Amino acid sequence: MSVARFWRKIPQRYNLIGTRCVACGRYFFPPRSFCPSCRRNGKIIDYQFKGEGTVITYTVIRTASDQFEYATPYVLAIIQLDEGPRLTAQISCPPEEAHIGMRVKKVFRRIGSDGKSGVIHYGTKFVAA
Amino acid sequence: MSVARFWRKIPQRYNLIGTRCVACGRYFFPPRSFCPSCRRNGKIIDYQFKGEGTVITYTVIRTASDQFEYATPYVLAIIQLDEGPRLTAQISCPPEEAHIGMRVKKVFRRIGSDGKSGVIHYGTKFVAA
Amino acid sequence: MKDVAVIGVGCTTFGEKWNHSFRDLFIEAGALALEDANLSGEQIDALFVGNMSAGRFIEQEHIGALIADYAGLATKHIPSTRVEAACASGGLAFRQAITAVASGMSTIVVAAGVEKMTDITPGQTVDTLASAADREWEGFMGATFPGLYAMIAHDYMHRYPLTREQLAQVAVKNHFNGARNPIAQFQQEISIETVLSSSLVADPLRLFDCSPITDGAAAVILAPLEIAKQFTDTPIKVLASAQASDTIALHDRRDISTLDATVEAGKRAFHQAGLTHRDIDLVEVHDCFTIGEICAIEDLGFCTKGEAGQLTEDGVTALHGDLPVNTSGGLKACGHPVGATGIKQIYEVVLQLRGEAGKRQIEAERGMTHNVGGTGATVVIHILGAC
Amino acid sequence: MKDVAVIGVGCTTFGEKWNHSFRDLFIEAGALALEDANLSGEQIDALFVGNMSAGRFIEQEHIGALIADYAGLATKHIPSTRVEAACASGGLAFRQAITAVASGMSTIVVAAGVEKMTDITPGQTVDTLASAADREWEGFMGATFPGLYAMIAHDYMHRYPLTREQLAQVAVKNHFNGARNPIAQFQQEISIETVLSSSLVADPLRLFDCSPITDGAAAVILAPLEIAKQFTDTPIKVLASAQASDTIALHDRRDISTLDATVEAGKRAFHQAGLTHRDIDLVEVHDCFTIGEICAIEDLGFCTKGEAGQLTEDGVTALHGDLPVNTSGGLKACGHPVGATGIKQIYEVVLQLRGEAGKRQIEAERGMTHNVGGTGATVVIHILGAC
Ligand SMILES: [Zn+2]
Ligand SMILES: [Zn+2]
Repeated sequence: MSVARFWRKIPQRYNLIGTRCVACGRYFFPPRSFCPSCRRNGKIIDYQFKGEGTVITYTVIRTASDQFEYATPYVLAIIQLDEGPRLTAQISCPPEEAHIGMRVKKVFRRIGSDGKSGVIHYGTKFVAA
Repeated sequence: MSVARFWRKIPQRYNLIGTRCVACGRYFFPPRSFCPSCRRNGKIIDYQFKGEGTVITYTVIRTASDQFEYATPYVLAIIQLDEGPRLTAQISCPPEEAHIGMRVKKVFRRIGSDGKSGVIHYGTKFVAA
Repeated sequence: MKDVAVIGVGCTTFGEKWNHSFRDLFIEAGALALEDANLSGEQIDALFVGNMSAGRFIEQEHIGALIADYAGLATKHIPSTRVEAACASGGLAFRQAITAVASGMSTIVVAAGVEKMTDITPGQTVDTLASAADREWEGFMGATFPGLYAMIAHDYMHRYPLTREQLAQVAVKNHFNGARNPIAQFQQEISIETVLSSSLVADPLRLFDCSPITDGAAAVILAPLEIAKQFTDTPIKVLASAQASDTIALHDRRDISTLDATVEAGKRAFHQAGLTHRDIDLVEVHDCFTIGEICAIEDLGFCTKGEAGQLTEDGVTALHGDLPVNTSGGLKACGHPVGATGIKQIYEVVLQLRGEAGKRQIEAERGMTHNVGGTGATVVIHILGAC
Repeated sequence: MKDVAVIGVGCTTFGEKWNHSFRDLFIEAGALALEDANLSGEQIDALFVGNMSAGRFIEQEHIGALIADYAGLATKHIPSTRVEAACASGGLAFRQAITAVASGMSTIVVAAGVEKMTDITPGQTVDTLASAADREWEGFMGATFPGLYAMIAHDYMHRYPLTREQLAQVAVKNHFNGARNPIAQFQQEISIETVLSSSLVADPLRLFDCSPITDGAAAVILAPLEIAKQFTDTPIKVLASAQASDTIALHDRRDISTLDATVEAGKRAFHQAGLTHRDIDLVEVHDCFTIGEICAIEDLGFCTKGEAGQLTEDGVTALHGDLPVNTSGGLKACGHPVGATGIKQIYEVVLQLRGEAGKRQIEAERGMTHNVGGTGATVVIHILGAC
């Protein structure tokens, strides 16, 4: 995975910064610059998520692409942030402890690495809250 | 450039082996398994080209992709083999000696290399005949 | 719009075809389809090609033109267009071909699908397949394609009655069918134990819950229904073509376990054809993973949410059940060369409707195909009927 | 078939847009087009996206669905289809959109083109662009994309009267036009000396003979002509849409210096529209390299083979000449985000026919676009007219 295009969203990835439409109150993560409900009448501002949420569903990845192979097995989940939006993230916990409904909070961690360039990617993971 | 799919045509690349439709007499290089003139009535057999031909047009490549950068500047040409078909190949000669109408013959040479894997590709180049 | 018919079909065998290049594959499928329709290439007006990722699998883009050229059609200068929607690329190529014929813009049109997946390493393949989902906000976080479907499975099993054995039965059934299909990648029947003892890929999905890595190509030929009988005694009529989209990322869906794009496209297809579920005699659904087939049966409306596991256990979806699903063996056993799958589904339904499906022949007058891109961001559905 | 009109257009500025992602680009272009057509997104029926190689440029496939999603259309589940034919991807997306509207399958359709090229290294970009030509039998031998066009130029200059200065004049003219186009990547006029003193890329082509690496997106909205006036006072009618293919490899062509696909598609387009060359007031041609514009003018039949150099020197193709070519600045000066280029050509012709082209406005009632994939393996031509 080439790195170039990922630095653009580093603040968002590192700090869980998304957006919010002040017209309708919806929260977006990953950040969106366009509110599908309000369209041209929407008004989008940045929003720092509190970083707590609940596991909607999860899996334990045992076969990964080259750049994540070093981390297997790892827990991957869809998490609903308390503000509403959902995202996909890893949970730092033993596979057997992961469960649907688990309360989690964000932490800053290494996400993966580019095998070819050796560059390490950082971002938000979650741990039990 | 990954290597996997290139070994399949190694005999063709190394030895200028193409095909010929015995129904209509047309020669093909790169090899084709299907004669567009005769279609289902065509009959395709392998054919080893004699390896001599004439330069139809050429250029001198001065900016190349990563795997050919080591070789710049190099002469690239479209060559018409004496049997009829045309192909794209490098000519091993000083850039100023290349010209349209130049008579050339095949030689076996290093073509390029895969920077990531370090694997070297061989194939047919041409020299002045 | 004109009525459209399929007048010829062709398909390579599916599998890890080390000795066949991308070019070999589509030439073989195309030649078979032409022969089936009793056509020379001369009459072809236009070509649509479904392919997911030749750019990454074989480092070649522009394969519409490449295919027209190697099929010997370069001197005719016919329009040739590649369409892509990940694993739904084949179904979309078929849909574009229908539109071209229905509009009167073209007359004899080929829709083909092709994927050559075994020229890169397994790790690179995992990576390339993940590009069907949201690369920046799923793949970047470590999501693999099986991992995303595994999260659907977990959500589903948490909310609905589906046993691990019922899920395995989907694979067992599809291998049973594949064992009766000469083009299938896997020709052997398996047991529930085979599935349950295979290695975990992404919990709860095991290796035998997943479709394999496959090379293959398929091609079908379309013409206006009014002239179809000139080419074949058994034209198959296109009764509906419907396509729908959804969010690229699974986490943004309204409901993790419901593919809304399937629900929408399904409704549109039934509406277009003026048919109900009872009128459909077989369905080829997109079982890239066993859970995919469970969701598809429900989201298409053949039963209510949560019932498909029991239906499968009861044999309703088996080869000679009330609603045969994936008589070809599906993606699971027949194989899944991503861009070719949507066309292979059409191929299977056409064979069944013509009565040419050999050992897996069922009685059928109307069949449906369901082709999914990514985790459901694109769905394309077709209904075909015997004339 | 229904008559089809363009009711709205939008385009980002073109350039090296480091701060804009792929997603940012198409959202901006789409929003501009919707605003131009006075539409909310609600009315959109279908989306066609032209893109060459997001799989390699940003490691993301399935961008039809991605775009529908990020444009806020996921809950409407509209069909969204990516089409690809290398540098002709945009033109093909426009053509699929026309077919969808003309057939009656859809009503309000968006055709968009987008490419984000600056997220990978220049060496990787050279490599990716070479995938538009024959990877196995051109790229493998060391052929770059400029190198292939350079071989066309050498062949041409060997057989026809074209001076190095006339070739340079193509770039000079297009930069003159680009300097009058607020979206152009290059906004400065250049001289023949600028071109002739720039570094050699592939003899005889120099840096200023080549179009640049560009990020950008463009979108246009189509509707049946019969309802177009509901959305705009200045609908622009589609008078012809023609597409042709040729061999993927340059060496296999009948004639190295003639793009037969241009010749064929051009004939078909004039025939469809019932027009002759005199009826065309401006042409946007595919000048990925200066020699490309020379060949295009001739292969489209605006003059006989060998005359385009003199025509260019004489100013016939200049902004206020008898046949203005590339008033936008062309790919050369306006920039060439490969998948977006075909849609940007439509954008330019629409602005000109509406009288909204600002400092580069000419008098025009009918315009043509000419979009080429690879070295001519795909060509798609459109003719548009004011109503
Ligand atoms: Zn809002
Ligand atoms: Zn022959």
